Amino acid sequence: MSAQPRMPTESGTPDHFQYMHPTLRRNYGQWSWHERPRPGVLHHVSRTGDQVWTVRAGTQRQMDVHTIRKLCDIADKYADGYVRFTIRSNIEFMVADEKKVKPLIEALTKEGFPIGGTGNSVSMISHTQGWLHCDIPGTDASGVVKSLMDELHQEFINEDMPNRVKITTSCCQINCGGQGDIAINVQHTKPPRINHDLVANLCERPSVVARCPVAAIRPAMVNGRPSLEVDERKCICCGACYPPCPPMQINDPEHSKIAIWVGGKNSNARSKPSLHKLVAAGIPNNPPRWPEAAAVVKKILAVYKQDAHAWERMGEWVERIGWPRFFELTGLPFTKFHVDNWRGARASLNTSAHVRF
Amino acid sequence: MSAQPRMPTESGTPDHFQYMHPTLRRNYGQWSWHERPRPGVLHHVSRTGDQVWTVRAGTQRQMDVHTIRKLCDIADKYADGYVRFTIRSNIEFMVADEKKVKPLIEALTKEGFPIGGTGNSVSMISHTQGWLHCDIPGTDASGVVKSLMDELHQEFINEDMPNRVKITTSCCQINCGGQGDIAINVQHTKPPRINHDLVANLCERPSVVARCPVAAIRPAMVNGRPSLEVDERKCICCGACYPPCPPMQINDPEHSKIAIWVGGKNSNARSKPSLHKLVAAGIPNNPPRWPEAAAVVKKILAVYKQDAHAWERMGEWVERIGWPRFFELTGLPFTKFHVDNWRGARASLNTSAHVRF
Amino acid sequence: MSKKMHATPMLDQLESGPWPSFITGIKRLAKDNDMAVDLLGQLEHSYETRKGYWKGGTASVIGYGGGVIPRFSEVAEKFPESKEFHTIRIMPAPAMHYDTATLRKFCDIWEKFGSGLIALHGQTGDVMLQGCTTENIQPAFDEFNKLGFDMGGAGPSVRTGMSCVGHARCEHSCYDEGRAHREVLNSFIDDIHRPALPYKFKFKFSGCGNDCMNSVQRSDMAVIGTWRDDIQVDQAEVKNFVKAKGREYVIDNVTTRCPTQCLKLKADDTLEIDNRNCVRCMHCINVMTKALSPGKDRGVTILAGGKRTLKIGDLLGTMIVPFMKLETDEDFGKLVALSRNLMEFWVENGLEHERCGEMIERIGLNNLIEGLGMEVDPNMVRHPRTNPYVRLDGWDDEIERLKQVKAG
Amino acid sequence: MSKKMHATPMLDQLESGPWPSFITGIKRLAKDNDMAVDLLGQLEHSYETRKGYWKGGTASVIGYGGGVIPRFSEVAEKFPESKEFHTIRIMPAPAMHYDTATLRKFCDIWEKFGSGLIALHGQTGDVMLQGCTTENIQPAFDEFNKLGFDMGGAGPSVRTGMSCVGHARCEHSCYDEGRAHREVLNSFIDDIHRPALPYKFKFKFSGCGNDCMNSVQRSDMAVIGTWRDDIQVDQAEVKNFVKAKGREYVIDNVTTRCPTQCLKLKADDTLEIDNRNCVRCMHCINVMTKALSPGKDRGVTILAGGKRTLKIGDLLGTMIVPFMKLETDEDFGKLVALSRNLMEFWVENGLEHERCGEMIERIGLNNLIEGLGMEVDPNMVRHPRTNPYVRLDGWDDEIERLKQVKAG
Ligand code: SRM
Ligand code: SRM
Ligand code: SRM
Ligand code: SRM
Ligand code: SF4
Ligand code: SF4
Ligand code: SF4
Ligand code: SF4
Ligand code: SF4
Ligand code: SF4
Ligand code: SF4
Ligand code: SF4
Repeated sequence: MSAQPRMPTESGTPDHFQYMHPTLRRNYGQWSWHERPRPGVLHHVSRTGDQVWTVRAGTQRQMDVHTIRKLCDIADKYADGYVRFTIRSNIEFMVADEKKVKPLIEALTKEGFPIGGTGNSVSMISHTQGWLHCDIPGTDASGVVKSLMDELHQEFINEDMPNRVKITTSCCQINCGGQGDIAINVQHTKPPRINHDLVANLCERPSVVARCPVAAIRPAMVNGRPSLEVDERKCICCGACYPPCPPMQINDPEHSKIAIWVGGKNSNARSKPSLHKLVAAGIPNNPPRWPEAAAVVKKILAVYKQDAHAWERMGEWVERIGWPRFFELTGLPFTKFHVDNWRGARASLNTSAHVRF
Repeated sequence: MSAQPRMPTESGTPDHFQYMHPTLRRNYGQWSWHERPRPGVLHHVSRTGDQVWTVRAGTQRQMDVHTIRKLCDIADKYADGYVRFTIRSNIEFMVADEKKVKPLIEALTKEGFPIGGTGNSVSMISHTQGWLHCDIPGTDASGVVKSLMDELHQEFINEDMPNRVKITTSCCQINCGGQGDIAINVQHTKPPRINHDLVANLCERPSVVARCPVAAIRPAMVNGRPSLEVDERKCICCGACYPPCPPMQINDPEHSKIAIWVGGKNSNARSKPSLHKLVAAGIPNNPPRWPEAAAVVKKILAVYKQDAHAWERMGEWVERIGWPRFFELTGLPFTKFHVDNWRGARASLNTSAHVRF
Repeated sequence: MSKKMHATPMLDQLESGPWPSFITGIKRLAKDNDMAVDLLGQLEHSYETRKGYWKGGTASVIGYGGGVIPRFSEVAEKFPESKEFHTIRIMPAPAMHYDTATLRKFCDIWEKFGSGLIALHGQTGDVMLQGCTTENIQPAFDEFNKLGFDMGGAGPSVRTGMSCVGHARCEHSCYDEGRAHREVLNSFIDDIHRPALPYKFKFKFSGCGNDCMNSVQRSDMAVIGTWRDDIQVDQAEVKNFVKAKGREYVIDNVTTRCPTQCLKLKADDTLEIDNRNCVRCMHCINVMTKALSPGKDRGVTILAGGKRTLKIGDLLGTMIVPFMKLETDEDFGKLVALSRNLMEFWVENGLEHERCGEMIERIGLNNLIEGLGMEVDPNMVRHPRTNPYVRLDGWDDEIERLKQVKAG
Repeated sequence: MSKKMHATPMLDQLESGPWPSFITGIKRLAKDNDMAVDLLGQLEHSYETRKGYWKGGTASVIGYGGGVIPRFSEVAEKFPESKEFHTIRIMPAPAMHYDTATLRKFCDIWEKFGSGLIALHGQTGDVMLQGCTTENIQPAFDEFNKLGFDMGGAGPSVRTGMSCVGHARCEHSCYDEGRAHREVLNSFIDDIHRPALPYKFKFKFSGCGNDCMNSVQRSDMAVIGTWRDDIQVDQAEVKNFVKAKGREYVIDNVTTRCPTQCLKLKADDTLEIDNRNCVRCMHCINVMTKALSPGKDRGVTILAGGKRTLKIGDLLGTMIVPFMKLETDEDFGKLVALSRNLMEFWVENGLEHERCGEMIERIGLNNLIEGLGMEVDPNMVRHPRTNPYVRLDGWDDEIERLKQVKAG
């Protein structure tokens, strides 16, 4: 223990040039065009004449140091000692010499890193924390992602989809996973049970009351001690009260289920960005492999793959064929729960005589 | 005065067949196709082989009995004694013999009834009450319609627009005129002045309080008598308090202005029905001819006529070219007032990087 | 009668120009009607001061609660003859057909009892007999009533209905609008005449998606014709059309304008239609009136909740029935039953002065559909919900129930 | 260290299958790290009981208030070695470039002070060093800090930023994302490290409308590359593309997919672009990477207010700056100033626990724009308001002011 505590160097976001592959650094802002010679490989050409091949491989994201070192070994041996990671936790190796591509791919494949995730593939699922680390999860994250990526392996290493498919997961209704072509999210179906013994100690009551989107929580005295009570008819089981007040136990091994959403899109390509829409719910939260959720995802992907036009993202495809057809083709039931009744729901209703049979 | 009052015969909506032109009656539900031989004339052909020509003429809607009798005379002489009225107060004469069309048109023209309003014309403006009869108008209706139709006469008798143009007017913010390709509506710009002396007698105070969309009205005692007060910072000058409580004087010779709206559409043809959007405001309410409002309308029509594709309704055209271009082409200024901040405004914002320069 | 005309320099300016002038008309009346004289005087006064001078009040006929719009002048001391200037609303026949004999009778009655000013028609479709003294309301109405016409709606009541010319003269018409109009409206006669609803309720009937009655936005219940099977195509006429207009015209104006891109002009100048993806928008049929027409398996789509601005902003109606047949007596019976159910649900659940559409906004469409004992359908939405703010504990039971419903 | 492994029959099932297994990885760590042994035990327990067993608390490093996510086990009696299992968030370089030397140092430090488990990267872009005792947080961080890395954001603070690979390897890139990322984020260092905002605030930087950083929905301020002039077209490459793929392919995949229909494939296999109507969506450029590229007059579009669900539903960011140049030092200075203004406005006007987007929803976009001292632009809306619920008494003054602004 040093007598004088070390004060941090507030260096902020570090300079990227120091860690950048030299070919990228040299051609920063100079790239001219690219193509994909095969799934998992990008070929970029610079206006300077330089070229670079990128090999993209899947990882488990939650990596042990041995795995990272293995990736470093490969980078050192086959790829000039530089890598980068994508927003979806894929790793990318850049090489300036086309001949290095094949051995690099072989080395990665040998070590069990799938090559793919580019172009019209299903890329790595956006990954959150779940039971491994978060304090509020209704399910796991790493296990769900691993299970699904096992199932979607072929779709990762091939580019057979109409367009890129971005899948997200979220292990509670807070949804750190973001919007997705397909989103696999926890959905609670029962109001929180309140552990009244703990409220007084653990809970900042006014802020919980304020957090509830439907004003279903009010302060109450229970067994002579300050606690909370929930109007169960109002409660929409969103779980927002749980993070600020852990005694509001929303997670339930049985009643925290999984819901699946379709058509989220962040890019501005063609259509404007759009939010994903509920398509299926009531799916059991079934570790270690979540087969029921996987089945729904695969069904949706299969129909999309078969029916969509080239370049149509999932949501654009559904817009074209219409939601009635989506439910018909996927065999998913359409229920009253699909009809929005939250604020602004009006904008989601069919205020026209446009109808499909 | 009869001793026994006559009780009404509650006959409801009468049978239409008794008043229907015989050719229409005979071919009810049998029509096969139609065409427009010239502006103001429709030619319908039935599957039975029957044919009918319809001549459409404009009226002032608010008709004196002499005008109606004149129209009846023409119908009797040239059109088998039957007429019908359209939803836009145009009158239609049906003849089963093509040869009758020309003399009919001549007779109508001679009497000053413009022939047109069909196809891609600007049809009669939807007409409301205004100062002629309503208890809450900020402007007139008949005079506004007359003035504008004088200006748009050529557009009524010709079919030179990209698609049908439906114009509406409304003489207060209640808007009996409905949605329109172009809507010319009163817009109040100052909170109601309260005539406190009258409130106690004329006003059902709780219902006025309830009527305000922004809860700006509260009961108050003024000069020792029950009255109301308005939070002027909250008030959006909608005028909703005025009909239930005439002492809430919203109409103002100076500050009740005119606003112009664009892109309302009721039909389901191509695009879904849509609401009209604010494009211009602050236009003086200027009887007897409202030249400032007419100028804006004509400017918009001119740009639409020149720039839109065939079959594009006003709103569809703007959607295609984008609102930035609309404001540019019309020269109308875009202001903070155009940006929606009412409930559900979110759906009207540009939540994308789509941008036009 | 020959009261002296007021000076009306502003109104006089409305006598020029090519459009028929209501001022000229009223002046014509004023020749032998003092009420018209003072009406012009008051109107000129409004033009000068930019203010209205009518106030409401009460007036009606024996037996009915509504249908008359009472107007009393606030400037009666200046314009005494038009101090009472009420409007009587009369329901015309569907699609506003008339023989001249009837119209002439209207004129005669109104010349006798009223100002002689008749609006054909109000925006809700009424014949508006404008300008009646309180005293003359009853005798005037009696005459119209004897002629076979009844009072229209006003106040918190079912309002006069409107239907398009449709079956009578339009090839697009997908159902008998006149019949639907009469059967529905005439089943609410009591609610038309005796205002006792939370607020007004309007029905409009359009024979196809062109919606010439503006029903989507201007009625609480909109009945719009449509079809379930394929668009009828006369390929010979398609070829004629292509020959007359050229392929480019057809591509630019028909195929590329289809909102769901389900039309294809083939190399041999015939048209291929992906009917499963057609949303029955009417556009292609509108352009090629001779070659295309709605399918044969026709019926209606029903929307609920259209209205104008007050108090939450304009509402377009929202689909509550994607399709129902409307051919047999039984079908029409079902339409009437549905309209009664909707009305009852609204009467029970609507707040005071809350239109049907505002209620839907407040309670959620799903609750309306459930309350009507109907099933939701994906056609009712643009897209499913985008938020997780929904109680899903009933999910399994609901899926089970839907299975049973489907099974039989 | 060699604590006995717990039986993990459920987790074991996650070792099969083609995707790299995190369980296999943690098992590897468990060979000489007892924390990993108990971590697996607790996780298996979660899998069996379908519940999580971590709770929050406090933990940080000297000088900073945030950046560590503290986790204490609720089942520490069973799994004592992982009773403290905190995460340290470290900000990587823009676009997550590494040389292997640095990564290896990460591994060494983390093997020494932590569990050996590193997430590359969190959804907000942090390196997440997962599994640290309270005691080891400080020494571990010190090592990373000395290596040139700083703590990321957590709590009500500015969060770690994200920028796409962009300039470094992407031909679509319209500005220097890395520079923008660093200049903006590094101007908020205090707000990153000492949580004192109403709630979290995220910046994301995407080089073009493809938005590979999901900035529209996942950041409070999104900076997205775009251009103002015409798309650059290499017509020779267009012809090559058409030759290679065929005209039909180009029509089906390029021209008909343009959202504003402003592309035309001409008879001579060249492309005509109505640039005034192009909305910079990127689609055509995405398909024809060699023939088309963004214009030369480049800059950024800025959106504000994206976020996820709580508590009013997901919000997409909304455009607040249609275009600004981002080339010179001055330009970058303006970007930083804008981000500071936005932040200040939000700090002043946002309620507690209210994200920027929720504030915009509450106060109205026009008030934000005015508050920022900027001018509204029709590009900021899909369409102007559809309701008359607006106070217009300021209209004339505003028009006058706008005229003056325009005049200079
Ligand atoms: C590496 C990465 C950026 C980074 O800095 O990390 C990246 C890189 C590229 N993206 Fe991306 N995108 C990356 C995440 C995204 C995301 C965000 C995400 O994955 O969560 C999106 C938005 C997704 C959404 O809309 O929800 C995204 C939407 C696009 C699009 C638009 C696709 C569309 O049609 O909607 C393009 C254009 C295209 O497909 O040609 C694109 C194109 C590209 C190109 C072709 C750009 C280029 O010329 O180099 C890059 C190669 C892509 C490939 O896989 O074939 N990238 N791209 C990210 C790789 C993620 C991964 O490992 O899977
Ligand atoms: C007579 C009338 C119905 C009635 O029962 O009164 C009528 C009659 C016809 N309408 Fe209509 N429409 C009539 C009001 C409307 C309205 C409502 C209105 O005017 O307020 C609309 C909805 C307007 C809107 O969207 O806001 C309307 C939207 C259409 C459309 C769709 C246009 C579009 O592209 O959006 C068509 C289709 C077309 O243009 O071929 C249509 C087509 C027709 C056709 C061609 C139908 C037919 O085959 O006979 C009729 C002759 C029209 C002509 O003028 O060329 N009619 N039509 C109404 C005449 C009004 C007038 O005097 O101007
Ligand atoms: C006469 C008429 C205008 C015309 O000259 O054609 C009219 C006139 C009045 N309307 Fe209307 N409305 C008329 C059609 C409409 C329409 C159009 C329609 O029915 O298709 C609408 C829009 C559709 C709708 O129902 O929303 C309409 C929306 C309103 C509203 C707003 C309702 C709302 O929920 O937003 C009010 C205010 C109210 O009801 O409190 C209103 C109220 C009124 C009152 C009763 C004003 C009042 O509170 O005293 C007006 C009486 C004027 C008078 O002195 O006669 N009027 N009103 C129309 C009825 C004539 C008829 O029976 O044929
Ligand atoms: C670690 C991470 C998931 C992951 O495994 O990648 C994560 C984990 C948590 N998020 Fe998140 N969020 C993470 C990215 C996101 C994102 C994605 C993004 O930043 O692009 C979002 C959606 C975008 C957004 O900001 O809205 C996100 C939306 C939330 C929210 C909802 C915020 C909202 O306004 O709706 C919360 C709840 C809150 O802040 O109260 C939240 C709260 C949390 C907390 C702090 C839960 C809590 O209140 O205790 C989680 C801590 C988990 C843990 O034990 O480490 N997290 N969270 C991500 C951060 C890692 C990193 O720093 O790189
Ligand atoms: S989604 Fe919920 S459970 Fe999962 S990491 Fe985010 S906050 Fe934690
Ligand atoms: S779960 Fe959501 S709705 Fe229910 S009490 Fe908690 S915060 Fe309120
Ligand atoms: S718009 Fe207003 S003023 Fe005009 S008729 Fe309707 S209620 Fe009366
Ligand atoms: S004008 Fe409208 S906002 Fe103002 S007090 Fe009256 S009802 Fe309320
Ligand atoms: S709504 Fe349809 S059926 Fe009725 S008149 Fe119009 S076009 Fe014809
Ligand atoms: S009716 Fe409309 S949707 Fe159907 S094919 Fe014709 S244009 Fe397309
Ligand atoms: S956002 Fe645009 S510039 Fe950045 S990596 Fe993606 S495609 Fe390239
Ligand atoms: S960038 Fe998008 S909007 Fe612009 S021309 Fe290309 S496809 Fe069309």
